[in-house]
Amino acid sequence: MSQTLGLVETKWEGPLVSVKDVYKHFPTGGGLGRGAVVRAVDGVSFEIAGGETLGLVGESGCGKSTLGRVIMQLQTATKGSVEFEGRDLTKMHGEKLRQVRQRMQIIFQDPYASLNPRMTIGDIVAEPLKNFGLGGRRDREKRVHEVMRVCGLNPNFANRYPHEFSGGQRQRIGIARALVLTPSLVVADEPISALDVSIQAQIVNLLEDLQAKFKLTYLFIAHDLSVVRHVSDRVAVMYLGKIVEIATSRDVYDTPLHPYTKVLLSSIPNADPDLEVQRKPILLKGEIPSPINPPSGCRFHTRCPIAQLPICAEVEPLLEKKADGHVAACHFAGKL
Amino acid sequence: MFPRREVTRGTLVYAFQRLVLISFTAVVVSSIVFIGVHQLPGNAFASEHRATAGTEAALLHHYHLDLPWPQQYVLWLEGLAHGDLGESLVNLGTQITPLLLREVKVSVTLGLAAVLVTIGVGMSLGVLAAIRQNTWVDYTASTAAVIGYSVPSFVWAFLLILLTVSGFYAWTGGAIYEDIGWGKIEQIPVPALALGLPYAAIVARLTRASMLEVIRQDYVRTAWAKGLSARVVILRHALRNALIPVATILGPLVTGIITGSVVIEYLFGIPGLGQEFVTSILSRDYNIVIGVFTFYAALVGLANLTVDLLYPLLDPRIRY
Amino acid sequence: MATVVPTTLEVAEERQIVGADQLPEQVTLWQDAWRRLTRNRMAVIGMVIIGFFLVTAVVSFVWTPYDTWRQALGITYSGPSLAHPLGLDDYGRDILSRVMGGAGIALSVGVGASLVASAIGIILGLLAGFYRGKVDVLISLLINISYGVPDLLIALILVVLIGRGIQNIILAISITAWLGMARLVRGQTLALREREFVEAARSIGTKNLKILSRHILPNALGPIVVQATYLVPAAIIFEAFLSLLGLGVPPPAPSWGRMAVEGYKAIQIAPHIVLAPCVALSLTVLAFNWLGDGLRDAIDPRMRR
Amino acid sequence: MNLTTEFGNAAGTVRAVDGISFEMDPGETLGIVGESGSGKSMTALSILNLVPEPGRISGGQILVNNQDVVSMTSSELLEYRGGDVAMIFQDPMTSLNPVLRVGFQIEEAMRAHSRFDKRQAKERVIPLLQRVRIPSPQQRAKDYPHQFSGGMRQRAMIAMGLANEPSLLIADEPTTALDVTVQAQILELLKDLNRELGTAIILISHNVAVISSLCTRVMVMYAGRVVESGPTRQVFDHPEHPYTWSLLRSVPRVDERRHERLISIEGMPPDLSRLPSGCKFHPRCHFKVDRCSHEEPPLAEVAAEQEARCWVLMRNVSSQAQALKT
Repeated sequence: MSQTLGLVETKWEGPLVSVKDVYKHFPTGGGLGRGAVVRAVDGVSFEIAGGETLGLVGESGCGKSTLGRVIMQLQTATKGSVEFEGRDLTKMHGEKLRQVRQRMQIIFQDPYASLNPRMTIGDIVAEPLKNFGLGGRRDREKRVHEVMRVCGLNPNFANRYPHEFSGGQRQRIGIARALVLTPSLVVADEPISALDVSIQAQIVNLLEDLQAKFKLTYLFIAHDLSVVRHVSDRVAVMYLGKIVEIATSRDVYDTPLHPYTKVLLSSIPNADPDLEVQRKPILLKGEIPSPINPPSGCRFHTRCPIAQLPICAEVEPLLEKKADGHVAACHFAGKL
Repeated sequence: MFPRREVTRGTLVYAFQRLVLISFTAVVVSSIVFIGVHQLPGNAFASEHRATAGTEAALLHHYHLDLPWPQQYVLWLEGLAHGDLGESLVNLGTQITPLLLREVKVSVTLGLAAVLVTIGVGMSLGVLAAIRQNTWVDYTASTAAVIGYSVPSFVWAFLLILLTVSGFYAWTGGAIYEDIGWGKIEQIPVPALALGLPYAAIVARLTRASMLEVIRQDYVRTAWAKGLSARVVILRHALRNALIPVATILGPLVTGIITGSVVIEYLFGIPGLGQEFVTSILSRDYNIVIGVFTFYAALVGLANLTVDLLYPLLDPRIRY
Repeated sequence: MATVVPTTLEVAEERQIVGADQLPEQVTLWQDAWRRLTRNRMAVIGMVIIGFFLVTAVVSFVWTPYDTWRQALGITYSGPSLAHPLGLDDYGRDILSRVMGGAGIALSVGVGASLVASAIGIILGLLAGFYRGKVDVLISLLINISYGVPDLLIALILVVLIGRGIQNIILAISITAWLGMARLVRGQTLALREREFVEAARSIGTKNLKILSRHILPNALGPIVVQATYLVPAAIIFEAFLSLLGLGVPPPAPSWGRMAVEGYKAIQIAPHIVLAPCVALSLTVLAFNWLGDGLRDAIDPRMRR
Repeated sequence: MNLTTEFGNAAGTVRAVDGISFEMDPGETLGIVGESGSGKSMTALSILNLVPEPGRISGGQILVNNQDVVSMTSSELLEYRGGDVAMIFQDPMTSLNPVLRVGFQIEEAMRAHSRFDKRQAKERVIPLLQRVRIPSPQQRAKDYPHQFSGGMRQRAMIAMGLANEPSLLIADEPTTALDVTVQAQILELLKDLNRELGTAIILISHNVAVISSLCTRVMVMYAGRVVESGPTRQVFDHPEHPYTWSLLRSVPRVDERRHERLISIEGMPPDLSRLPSGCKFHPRCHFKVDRCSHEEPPLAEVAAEQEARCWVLMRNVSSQAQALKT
C-alpha cells in the first residue's frame, strides 16, 4: 500500500524531534506598536525519541498548545530551533516545509472545529494524499477506506458530512486524516478533553492501538495529568512557558522532584474512595502570574510552598539532571 | 487591577488619536474630490453665458483657476489649514466656511431628532417583541420592522406629507397643517420621522435578536436562580447587555441617517448640508461640493467617535 | 451473554465501527438550507413577488401597454381608468407602462450592482483577511476612508464625473456598495483562518490557494449569499435616491425614483403618480429583504429565533 | 421527592429526567454523576423549578423543608430561589453579569430576599467575599467580573449562593471549566463550607473522582434515570451496575501502572428521543443478558443503603470483568 501511494519513509537514528531553546512571544495587540509581549513559550528544550510517547502537561495558558504548534511549524518560533529527523524545520520555508508535513501530523482538541463542515469526511481524509499528489483516484479511495476502518469508522459513510457525526466519531475522522500519510510524528493536542467521559477511553485506546500498529511517535498534550501518565513513556511538565520537570511517567508519579509537579499530582481527586481519603491536596496560593510579565528567578516562586528567598526570586533554576533520566528545574528539587 | 484614573487617560489618548484620524480622513477625502473635480474638462465658467471672455479670465484668476492644479491644491490646502474653504463659484463673494457652518447646525438638529426617533421607537419595539416572543405582539412588531426598513425614507416622506399636509388639513378644516420648510420647532418631527423610521426598524430587529440571545445567557439564568423578579432580570440583567450589540451599529446608523438626510432635506426644503450639496453639484459649484465633503467626513467621524466614547459606559469590558 | 472487549486491533476493527446503523438519511447542508428556505412563508412570498417583478421587467423590455416615453395620451393627472389602470402623469404618460419599465431599470441596477459589488468585495475581502499584513492595511485603509463619507455623496459625484448611463449608475453604486461585502468577507476570512480546520489544512500541507478556495470561501459562502441578496434592495433604493436628486438614469427612462419626484410636485392633487412607483419600489425591496431574511435563517439555523 | 421532567418538541416528548426519587438530610453532601444528556443538570434545575422552555416538570413533587416546589406560587418561588436553595453553574466566565460589579451582584441576591435588610445586605458583601477567600475583598467588590480569574469568579458565585444562608447549595459542574489546581481549591472551599456552615450540597459532575472527593452519597444517572445510588465509598468500592463499573474504569487513575487497558464503553450515550427498549444501557453493556433488551430492571436494593437498576449485577460477573481488564 505504501509503495503504490509513494509514501515517504526515511531511516533516521537519533532523536526524532529535538527542540532546542525555543521561544514563542506574541505581541499583545493594541497601542501603537510598542506593545508588551506574551511569553507563551520561553526557552524550552527537549527531545522525543522515535516510537515513544512524550506527555506534555500543564494548566491552561502555560504554553503547551503553542509549543505543539511551534513544533508542527503552524506557528513560527521567535527563537530557537526544532529539529525533525535531523533537519532544522525553523530554517525551512515554502515547498520544502510543505514536503516535511508528510512526516508529521497533528490531532486537534475540538472535533467540531477541526473538520471543514463543507467537505465530506472521505474528502477530508483524502486531502493529505491529494496535497502530495499521492496515488491515483482508486488507490486513494482504497487507502482512505482502509484508514477509516482502522480508526473505527464505517467506510460506507465516506460521502457524509462531519455534522452528521458525534464528537467521538469526529475525533476518529481527525485521527484518520492525521494517519493517512503514515507520519512518524503525531502531535495530539488535548485529543480527548472535549469528549464525553465514556468516549474518552475509546479514543485513548484507539490512539494506543494505532501507535502499536504504525509505530508512531506521539507528543501527547493534555491538562489532565492522569491521562498523560497513562499514555506516556515520559512526561514533561510545563509552567508559565517553561518546562519544570521531565521524567519517565513512573518517576513523575512516584518521585516527583519539582514542587509544581507535586502540587499538580496532589490536586487530582481520586475515584477510589480509600485513596481519596489519604490524599492531602497542596493548595496553591494566589493566581497564576501573567505570561506578559512573569516573575523573576524561578517562575513558580510566587506560589511555591517551599520557595526560599532570595535565591528563588533571583536565580533562575536550570533544567538539570537530578537522577537517571529525570530532570527538573528547581533549587530545592525533591524537598517538598 | 485597573485604576479608574488610567481609564480616563487612555480615553483621552484614544480620543486624540481618533481626532487626528478624522482630520486625516477629511483631508484625504476632500483632496480626492478636489483632484477628481479638477480633472474635469473645461472650467466652471466657460459654458456659463453670464461670463464674457474678459470677465471669464478675471474670474479664473480670482479663483486661482488659471494656475496648474497642483498649485491650486497647495493653495486650497493652505486655506483648509486656516479653516477657509474658499469662495462659492456661483455666488461671487460668498464665503463657504460660514455658510456650511450655518447649514451643518440644521443638519445636525435634524439628524439628532432622527436618531431619537430611531432609538426610541426601535428599542421599545424590539424589547416588546422579545419579551413577548412568539405572540401576536412579536409577529406584528417583527413584520412592522421588515416593512419599516423596506420602505425607503423618501417614501415615508411622501406618505407623511400626504398625511399631514393634505390629510390633517382636510380633516381639521385647516386647523392643523404641516408647513413644509424649516425654522419652526413644529417643522422638525415630520422629516425626522421620515428619516428615522427605516433605521428604527433596523434597531428594533437588532434589539429583539439581541434580547433573545441575552435571555439565554448563563448570567440571566444565574439572575433567575438568585430569585430576582422578572422585572429586575429583564431590565437590569438582560436589557443592559442586549444594548451592547445595538450600540455597535449606532455608528453606521448615524452615517446612514446623514446619507438619508441628503434626500430628506431636498424633499422638505430644509436648508442643511445635504440640500446644499445637491444644489451645488447640480449648479457645478465645485468649491462648495468639496467643502461639503470635508464637513461630512468630519461629521461622520465625530458621530462615530461619540458613539465609541459612550460605549465603555455600557460595557465595562471596553477600555481605551 | 457478556461480550468480551477485543484486545487486538484486528478484532477491534470489526467491533469498533461506530454508529454503523445510526446515521439518518443524508442531506447536504445546501439541500437542508433550501428545504428550510422553502418552508419559510415570508421567503416564499418574497420569491413570488421577485418572480413577478422579474417577469414584468423582462416583458417591459419588449412590450408595455403604451410606450413609456409617449406623452399626452389623455388628460394629464387623470386617475386610474380602464385604458390606463394606474392613471396618467403630469405629461400625460401611462403610469402602468412606466412602472413596468421602472421594474426593468430597478432590477438591472439592483442585481447588476449587487453582482459587481460582491465580486469586488469578495476578492478584496479574501485578500485582506487571508494575507493580512500590508495588503490588509491598504485595503482596510481604503475601506475606513470610504466609510468616513456618506456613500450617496461619493456616488453622486461619480455620476457627475463619469456620466449617467445605466452602466455608470451600476458602477457608481458598486463603488460604494463593495465596502460592506469586503468588510464582511474580510471578517469571515479572518475568523475562518483562525479556525482549527484551516490550521488542520495547513498542517497536512495544503497550499494557500487551495485553503482559500476549498476551506475558507465555501464556509463564508452562506453569509456572502445573504449579503449579496441584501445588496439588491439597497442598490435599488440607492438608484431611486440618485434619480430623486436628478442624477439617476437620464430621462425619459422611467426610473421609479424619478417618477416619484416628478409626481411630488402634484402630490396633493394627484397622489397616485407618487404612490404607484413608491408601492412598486417598496414591494420589491420588501420582497428581497424577506428573501434575505429567509436565506439567513435557512443558512444559519442558529440565528433563527 | 419523585420527579419527572419532560421536554415537548415537534417530534414528541422527551423525558430528560424520568422518575427520580431521592431524599437529603440537612448538611448532607450528595453527588450526581453522569454524562452529558444523562439528565443530571435538568434534575438540578428542576429543584429550583427553573427548567428552561419548552421543558416542564410533568410529574412528581419536590419537597424542600416540607414545601412543594412544583406547586409554589410565583412569589413563593422568588423567595425560595436563592433563599432556601442556591445554585452555582459550570462556567464561571459566563455566569456572572459582565456589566455589573461583583459586589453589587452579591448584594442584589440579598436584597431580593427578606432575610437581610438593605444595610445588612451592603455590609455582608465583604465578609462573604472573605468567607470564600477572595483576597482584598474591599477592592474586589468594586471590580467587574472580567477583572477576575476563572477560579475567583467561581468563588464569587459561591459567595453569591451563600448570601442568604441557604440550607442547600446545588453546584452544577462547578470545577469542569477550571484547572486542576484551581479545582482543588474550589473543592476544599466547598468541603469547608459544608463542614463549617452545615450547608447541604448537591454536586453534579461527570467526573467520578470529583464526586468521590466531596460527597458522602452518590447517585449515578444514565438516560434520565438513576442507575445506581448509595454511600459513595460503598458504590465506588463495589459498584453493582455495569455502567458505574465501566465509568470508574474508563478513566485512568493517577496510581495505576502504565498500559493497564482502559475499559471503553462502546457506542454513544443514547438519544433521549429514541431510547432503546429494556435497560437503557444494554446496547453498550459488556455484561448484558437476553432479559436486558426487553425488560427494564427496577431500582432495587443490592446492599445496605445501595440500590442498582440491573438484572445482572457486577458481583455475578466478576470473572468476566477481570478478563476485560487485561
